[in-house]
Amino acid sequence: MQQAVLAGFVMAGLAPLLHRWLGARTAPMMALLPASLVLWLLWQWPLIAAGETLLLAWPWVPALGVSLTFFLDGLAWLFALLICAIGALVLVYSGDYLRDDPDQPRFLVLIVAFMMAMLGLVLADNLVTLFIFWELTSLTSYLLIGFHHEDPAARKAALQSLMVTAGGGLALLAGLVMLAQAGGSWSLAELAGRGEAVQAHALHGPLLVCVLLGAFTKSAQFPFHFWLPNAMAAPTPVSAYLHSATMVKAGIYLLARLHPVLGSSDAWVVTLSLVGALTMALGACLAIRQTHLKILLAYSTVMALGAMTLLLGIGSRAALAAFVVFLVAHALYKGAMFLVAGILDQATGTRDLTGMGGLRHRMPWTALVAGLAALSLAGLPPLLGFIGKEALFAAVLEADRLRGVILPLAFLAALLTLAVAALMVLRPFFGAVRETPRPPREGSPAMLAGPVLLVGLSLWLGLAPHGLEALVTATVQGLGVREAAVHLTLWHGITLPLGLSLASLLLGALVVRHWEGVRVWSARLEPLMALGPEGGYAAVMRGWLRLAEAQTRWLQNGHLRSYLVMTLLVLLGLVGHALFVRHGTLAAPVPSARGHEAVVAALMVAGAVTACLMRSRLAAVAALGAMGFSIALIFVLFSAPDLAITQLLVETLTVVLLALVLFRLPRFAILSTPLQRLRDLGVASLVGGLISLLMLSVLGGEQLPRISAYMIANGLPMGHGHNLVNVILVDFRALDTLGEVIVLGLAATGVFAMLGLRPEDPASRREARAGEGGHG
Amino acid sequence: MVKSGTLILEVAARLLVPLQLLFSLFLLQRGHDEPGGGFIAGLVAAGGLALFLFAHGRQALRALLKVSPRDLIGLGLLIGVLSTLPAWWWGEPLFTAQWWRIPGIGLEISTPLIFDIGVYLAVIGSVLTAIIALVETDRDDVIR
Amino acid sequence: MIEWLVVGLILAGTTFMLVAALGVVRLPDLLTRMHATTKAATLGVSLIMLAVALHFGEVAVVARALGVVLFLMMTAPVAAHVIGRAGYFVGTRLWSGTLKDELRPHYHPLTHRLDSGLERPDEPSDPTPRDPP
Amino acid sequence: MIGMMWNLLLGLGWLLLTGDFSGANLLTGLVFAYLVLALVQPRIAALSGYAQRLPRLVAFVGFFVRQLLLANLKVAYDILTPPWYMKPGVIAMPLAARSDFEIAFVANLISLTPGTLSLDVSDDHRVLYIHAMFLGDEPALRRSLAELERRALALFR
Amino acid sequence: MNPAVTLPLLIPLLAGTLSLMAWRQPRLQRGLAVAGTGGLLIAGGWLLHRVRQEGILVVQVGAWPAPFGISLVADLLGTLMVVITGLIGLAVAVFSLATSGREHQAFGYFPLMHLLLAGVVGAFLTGDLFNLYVWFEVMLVASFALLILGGEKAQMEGAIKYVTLNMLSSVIFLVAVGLLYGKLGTLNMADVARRVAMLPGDGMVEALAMMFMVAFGIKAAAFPLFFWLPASYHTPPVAVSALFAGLLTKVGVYALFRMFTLVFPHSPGYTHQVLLWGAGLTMLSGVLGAAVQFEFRRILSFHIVSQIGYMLLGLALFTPLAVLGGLFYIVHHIIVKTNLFLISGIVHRLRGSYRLERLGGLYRQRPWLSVLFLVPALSLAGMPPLSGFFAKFIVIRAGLEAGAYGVTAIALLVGLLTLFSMVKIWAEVFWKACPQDVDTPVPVARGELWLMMAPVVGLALCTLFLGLHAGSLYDLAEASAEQLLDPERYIRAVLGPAGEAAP
Amino acid sequence: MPIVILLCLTLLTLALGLVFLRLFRGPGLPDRVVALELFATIIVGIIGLLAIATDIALLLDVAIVMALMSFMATIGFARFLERGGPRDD
Amino acid sequence: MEPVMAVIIGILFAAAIYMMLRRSIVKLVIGLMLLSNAANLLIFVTAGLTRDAPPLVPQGMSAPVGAVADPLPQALVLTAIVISFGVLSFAVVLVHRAWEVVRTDDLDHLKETDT
Ligand code: NA
Ligand code: NA
Repeated sequence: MQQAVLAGFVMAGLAPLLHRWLGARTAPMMALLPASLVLWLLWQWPLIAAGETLLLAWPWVPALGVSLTFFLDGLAWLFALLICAIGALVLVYSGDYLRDDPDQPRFLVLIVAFMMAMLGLVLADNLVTLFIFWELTSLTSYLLIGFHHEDPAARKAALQSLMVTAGGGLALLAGLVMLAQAGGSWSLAELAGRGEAVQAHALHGPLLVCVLLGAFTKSAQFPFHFWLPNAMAAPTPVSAYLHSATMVKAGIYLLARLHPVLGSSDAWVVTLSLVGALTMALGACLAIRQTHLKILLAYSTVMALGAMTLLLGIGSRAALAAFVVFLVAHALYKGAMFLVAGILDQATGTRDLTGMGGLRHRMPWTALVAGLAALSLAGLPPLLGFIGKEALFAAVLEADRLRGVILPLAFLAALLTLAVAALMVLRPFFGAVRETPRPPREGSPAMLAGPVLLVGLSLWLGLAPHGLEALVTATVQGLGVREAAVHLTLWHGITLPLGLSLASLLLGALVVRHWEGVRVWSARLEPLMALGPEGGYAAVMRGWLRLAEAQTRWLQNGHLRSYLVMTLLVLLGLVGHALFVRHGTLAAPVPSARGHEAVVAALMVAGAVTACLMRSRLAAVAALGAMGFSIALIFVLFSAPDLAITQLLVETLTVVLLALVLFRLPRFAILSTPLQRLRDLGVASLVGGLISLLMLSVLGGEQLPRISAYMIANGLPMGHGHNLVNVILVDFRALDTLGEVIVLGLAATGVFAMLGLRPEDPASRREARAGEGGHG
Repeated sequence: MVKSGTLILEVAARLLVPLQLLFSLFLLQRGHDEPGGGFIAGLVAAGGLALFLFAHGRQALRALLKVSPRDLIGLGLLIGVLSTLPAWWWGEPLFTAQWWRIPGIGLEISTPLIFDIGVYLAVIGSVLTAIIALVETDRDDVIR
Repeated sequence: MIEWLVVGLILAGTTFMLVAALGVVRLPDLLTRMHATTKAATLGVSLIMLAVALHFGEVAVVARALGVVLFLMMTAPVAAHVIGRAGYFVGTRLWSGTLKDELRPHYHPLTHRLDSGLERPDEPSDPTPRDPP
Repeated sequence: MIGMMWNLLLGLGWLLLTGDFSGANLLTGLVFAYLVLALVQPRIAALSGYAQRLPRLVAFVGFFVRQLLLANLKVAYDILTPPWYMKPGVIAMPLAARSDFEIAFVANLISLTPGTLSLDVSDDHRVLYIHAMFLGDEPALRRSLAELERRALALFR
Repeated sequence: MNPAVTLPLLIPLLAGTLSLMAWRQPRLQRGLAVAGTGGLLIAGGWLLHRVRQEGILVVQVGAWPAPFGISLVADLLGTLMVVITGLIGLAVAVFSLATSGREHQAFGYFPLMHLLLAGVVGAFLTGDLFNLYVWFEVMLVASFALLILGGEKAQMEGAIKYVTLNMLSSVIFLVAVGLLYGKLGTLNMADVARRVAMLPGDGMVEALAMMFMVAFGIKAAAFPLFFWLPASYHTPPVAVSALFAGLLTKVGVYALFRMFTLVFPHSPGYTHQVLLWGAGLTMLSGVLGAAVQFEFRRILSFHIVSQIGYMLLGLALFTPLAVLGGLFYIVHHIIVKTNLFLISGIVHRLRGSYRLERLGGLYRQRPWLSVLFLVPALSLAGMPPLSGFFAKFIVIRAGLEAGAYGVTAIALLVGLLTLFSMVKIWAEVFWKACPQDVDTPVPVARGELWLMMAPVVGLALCTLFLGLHAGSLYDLAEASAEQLLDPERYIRAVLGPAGEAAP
Repeated sequence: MPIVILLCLTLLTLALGLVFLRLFRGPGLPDRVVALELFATIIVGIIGLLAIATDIALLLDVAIVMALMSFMATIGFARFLERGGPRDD
Repeated sequence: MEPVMAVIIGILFAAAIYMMLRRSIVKLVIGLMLLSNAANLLIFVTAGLTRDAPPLVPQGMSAPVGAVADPLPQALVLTAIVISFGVLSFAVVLVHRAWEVVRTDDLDHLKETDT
């Protein structure tokens, strides 16, 4: 299986090459991979149905706890099947949808890569691997949303989705690491049995928050739902696949997968129920305001995702069963609807509901498929959606917690969804024929195949729901419920859920009737929407960029002085703290200076201070020279003749260099204010004081014996030199000397390059080049 | 513009530069035993040649030196690096000093001395490269 | 005996150098100050070096001490000439007590040419400096 | 001939500097001197007949040292006493010296002599401009300068 | 005796000096550039092989016994860094064949590059504090000279800041070494480590530790000492930028790792706590700096800063996993950051600008270049399954396991913001349509393009390999972290079993 | 003898101080350069004294180098002046 | 003497840093020169000052008689002097070139690369 996924990635990479050979047939050919995976999955069905699991080990970075091990149970099987099956259909569909698009190879690369990532995600047993695939789905999704990348809106939407999902992903990473820590394993299979240990762990709270953040952002739960409608900038097959059937369900999958581990805590139940219900209602409310076909569908997806979260939150056996049914139903009808939307889009050139009408004459098959899908979406019999909705109502009615809040919300969502479904069919296909940008025509067989299959399945499962029972049972087992099998029927008798359905039907019809009014009315709420989560996202983005700008302008302000001051303050703070707080008392040695030594030392200071005070540059240089000569004298006084010679030679040459360089520069001007000078003097004095203290501390404290004793003893016998300093320089520490000379050579090369290469003066550059070409 | 040097400076340079160069060799040769060494010697030599440059100008220095100071940098560094290698021949670590006594005159040659010669050349080359480059900018100034 | 000589030389040398230092502080203009530095200091160092030579009495040390004197005598006047000339030409003001200045009229600040005042009128105005043989 | 003189001289200088009067060291010194001379050879002025002039050199050194001491005392006295006795000024001194080397030698000697300081040589090399500290008796000063020049030039002619 | 240890140092030295001598023969220089860096890579690989087999290898330079001469010590960390140096050197050398102009070559481009590498390698291999200072200076002066190569106005401006702040750092380093010698009487790092342990509770040792931290913190561009980096890294020729971006700050990071595992590991509660704060703020302020930039290389420069924070985080947490993560991060980051700079160079070569608003449409023009950009860019942002993901994952895991939640949260957030920056570049340079008013692209010769692409492809493959086969680097980093956290081993290897010279 | 030398050392360092006063006061660059030159010369003398005081002859090497090389600084400054650097700078 | 020198080196550092904080680039370089001089002296002094005993082995002996000055810090300082000479030469020329290109000695005019 791992090989298949990896092969899928390779195939994705090869898509451009394949496209060169196969042309338009590439997409259907590539659909063979998911199709064969579907077959493989079906072949595994008996095993799954028997409640067994399949563990395919594959080590990766064992020391880090990362493995590519796959784990197939009912839940994984269901998701994998949906991914592969719908994936194959979408591939076939997109071969036609993008027939004339030169970017089709890229599309194929991305969609197949996404498919494999998604497959890996649902199959992964290892938390890290799961995360890896999770991020890959975010990434491919980013690239797919930005598919029409020359359109700024597409780029913006892509960025938004990436920021939200990847941001959640990073929280998820932290959550998963903490989960592994709390549960003592990186394997999901192992973790499933350690729920109590995890929930008792001190990290349970934070890890729950982090994991939920990850799941909610990915699955567009309130308040992160806003990215999903914007993601509709992607090509329609992408929307169908990623943003309804699969990727957005990754979060749902994660919640389901972790249900056995985390699902029994109060925090889980309350959070999921509330967020799910809110998302559901909000999605439906927002959907009804839209006229853009795909965005309307996107909001209805948000609503469905909320419903699934809600069901996972309720967590009862019935709720979980309802979750599975709803999941399957949604995948089937929403996939079909998006594909239909794509057909409409391609056929008419518009996606605006108000711009279409009466299309059933020109596009009968499409209309039929759309109608059936809408029935399922609306939760009307005899389609699977009806069973799903009924189960949902039943589960909500049985919920232990917060029933008073979630029931109205669920009801509101249901009635609005019904309205949405009605609009989806009535507007484009019925009513008066309207002029569209393109003359409408029926979708091609390749494009219709997918939706027809999906809707057919919806219908079949709705009519014969017991076909689904084994699957639901197996999946619910994967969710940690090990009790008796689930029974599904289309007709439960007259129950409270049925009553709710009927009520929602009536109210929904009312909304459809007054749709325009509703839209106008809701348009007045527009300013309020700006304060909503999307406004929040924009504010956060603006805010941190503003913060970034402020901090950068403050820190990296271009003033070398402030850099220096900052650096010195850090030095003062850290070293000073260590010296005073950690050190305690300082033992200062007693001074014993001779008169002439003191005078020479004073001259050094005089030279330095004069160099600081001089208005004239060359005077400062001369003062520096005097200081350098004084230092040389200090070296003579304290037994360092080599140093003295070096110092005075270097000092002399430095003066020569300075005199050569400085004559063209302007004179010093006093540019700082007295206050600045005072501040600088303060910093300078503090650093000077610190240095003095450090020296005194070393001089007065304990000193260990020197390694130089060995050099003094062996300099002549082994180093063959009487001048120990030179023996050190060319023998003991010759490597230092080599480096030192290299420094000198490099500096000279640098100087040469600096003076020779002058872009501001092409003549001199030419000249320099001619010059060094000659003798040198 | 001012001529490169006055008559007195030119003559003084002619006398002083040989003296300085000789002195630098002296410092180089005995550095291992008394104050001196390749670096100090190199600075003295470079100072002397700089004096020559100031007194007689760039062309004269070029004629005197016969090689480009940039070559001296490379040569000096190369000698320095190569002087570390003989130790390998004897299976000893890098930089291990090797001493050879030339029989008869009793002259000693050693890798530290060769190393010091490398240092000497590199220092001369570096200082002169920088100073000549700076003097060149004067010429640019004239052209402008 | 030698020790007393050494002491005397040291004292004399120190005195001359102190005088030079005083001179450089006290004397009124650049050129007069340079008189103090070039001569008194050179002499002072020479005396001290003589003391060094006497004190050690070894050939090598004597040679070095004489070397110091020789080098100083070679470099000091050159340095004095160079800086004195530069200082003079860039217009350092002379002391008010200066009696005469025979150079100023023969110097052309723009061309930096320095005439001798002995040129015959038929000579070219731009004398070609003789090359060293 | 001149080259050999210089060679020997520098070689001996080497000996003096090192203070190691062994044959090997002389050889080293001569070799180094040869190298240096080979390097600067084209640029060395004439120094022919150096050996014969040694006596004159000794006499000259004596003369010079006496001048140095006496005149130094004079300057020192002026520095140490509050009022200024000096009467400084710049004078032009016609040169008898002809070659560059001679001129430079004379100029430097004059600089070393207290009370006088060579400022510059005229472009045609005929006149040395001198800053003198004591111009009270200018003819005497000129005479003594001429004497100095004569004795100095005698070393080379 | 042990040429494996010295060869990586000798090869760039020889290549540098030879090509310094060959400054009139550009062809020879170009040959030497590839041969020298390739040789360094091979020598480094050989050394790594030997060190893995035989443990820490030590050469006592000049055959002087351990604390008296200078020791070259090849432990796993140092060797790993040498190998990476060779890799980056080779990549940049090949890239430079295409991009460095004739003028640059005439003015010492290649010798400077070789000697820079020599300085870097010397710093990685030396076991002596003062010698480390010397190699730092070699590296620094070479970088000065490379930085101003070309003499543009911006280069001068950047160089002044770069030179000043780096000199300040060197002086602090030097002062610390001087004080340390006065206190401890030795310079050999192993010996220093041993002697520091003999002075327990001496606040002076901690003050010295802090001085080294500041000195290397500047070199490593840690908060708030990084100013020199964003001020200058975007100014030199791009190959130079790439070389700097990959290697230079990492030498500072290396020095911090060395000092605070070998010499000053004794009061982690104090020193490493400071490092922890520094790491967090470094990550954050670097990434915030990048967010407001709109110039390709400047964005990348600020990101260097932020990534340094992750490496320091590894050191600061000071658990085996954290140190391992820090090392993993260093290797990953060097490769990735160099590659990004090289790509910015190609973009500049194709489009003549580094400014995002002047760029665009490259996806259409060069799709493969776009893919090649995505690899390092996403790796930098820590996207799986590239090397950066594992680097970040290890560090974050270590942070959570060590209970450093605040800093880990910052690390995660910074990962997101890094992604933002990379995506910004991607969107602006590659996805966006080419702005109308921009001049027509400069034609690029095919051979030149190949020379530029080859190192980019090579480094991208490295990134992919380190991601897909993270185990290989993980094992290496684990072994070297183990060595680092057991300083006794280092000390024994250098000083001999008995610690030859008792003070 | 040691007292004399100590006295002379003190006097000479005081002389250095005096010279430094001139260096500080200027007024022109040539004045400072002259002071610097004298500063170096006095140091040569001091080194001679130290050699006698300590009986270490090789200190003279420092003096030799100084005598031979320190005037280069003056040459450099003179060059600056002649190249048109302002004399009061 | 060492404590006196410690104080004096502190003053040198202070002077150096004060100069480095000026707006003039030339002053900055002078500050850097002061700084490196101060650092070199610091190494020399911190290792302890020894009067009248240069680290030389007298002729005919195999090691110095009595205590001599520690040669190691001297070698270190020598290396440091050379290095700072190289670096500072570079810096000086850099200032010169910066002046040629930017025509200012005011660091406040050199902010373009940062902001
Ligand atoms: Na008087
Ligand atoms: Na980065």
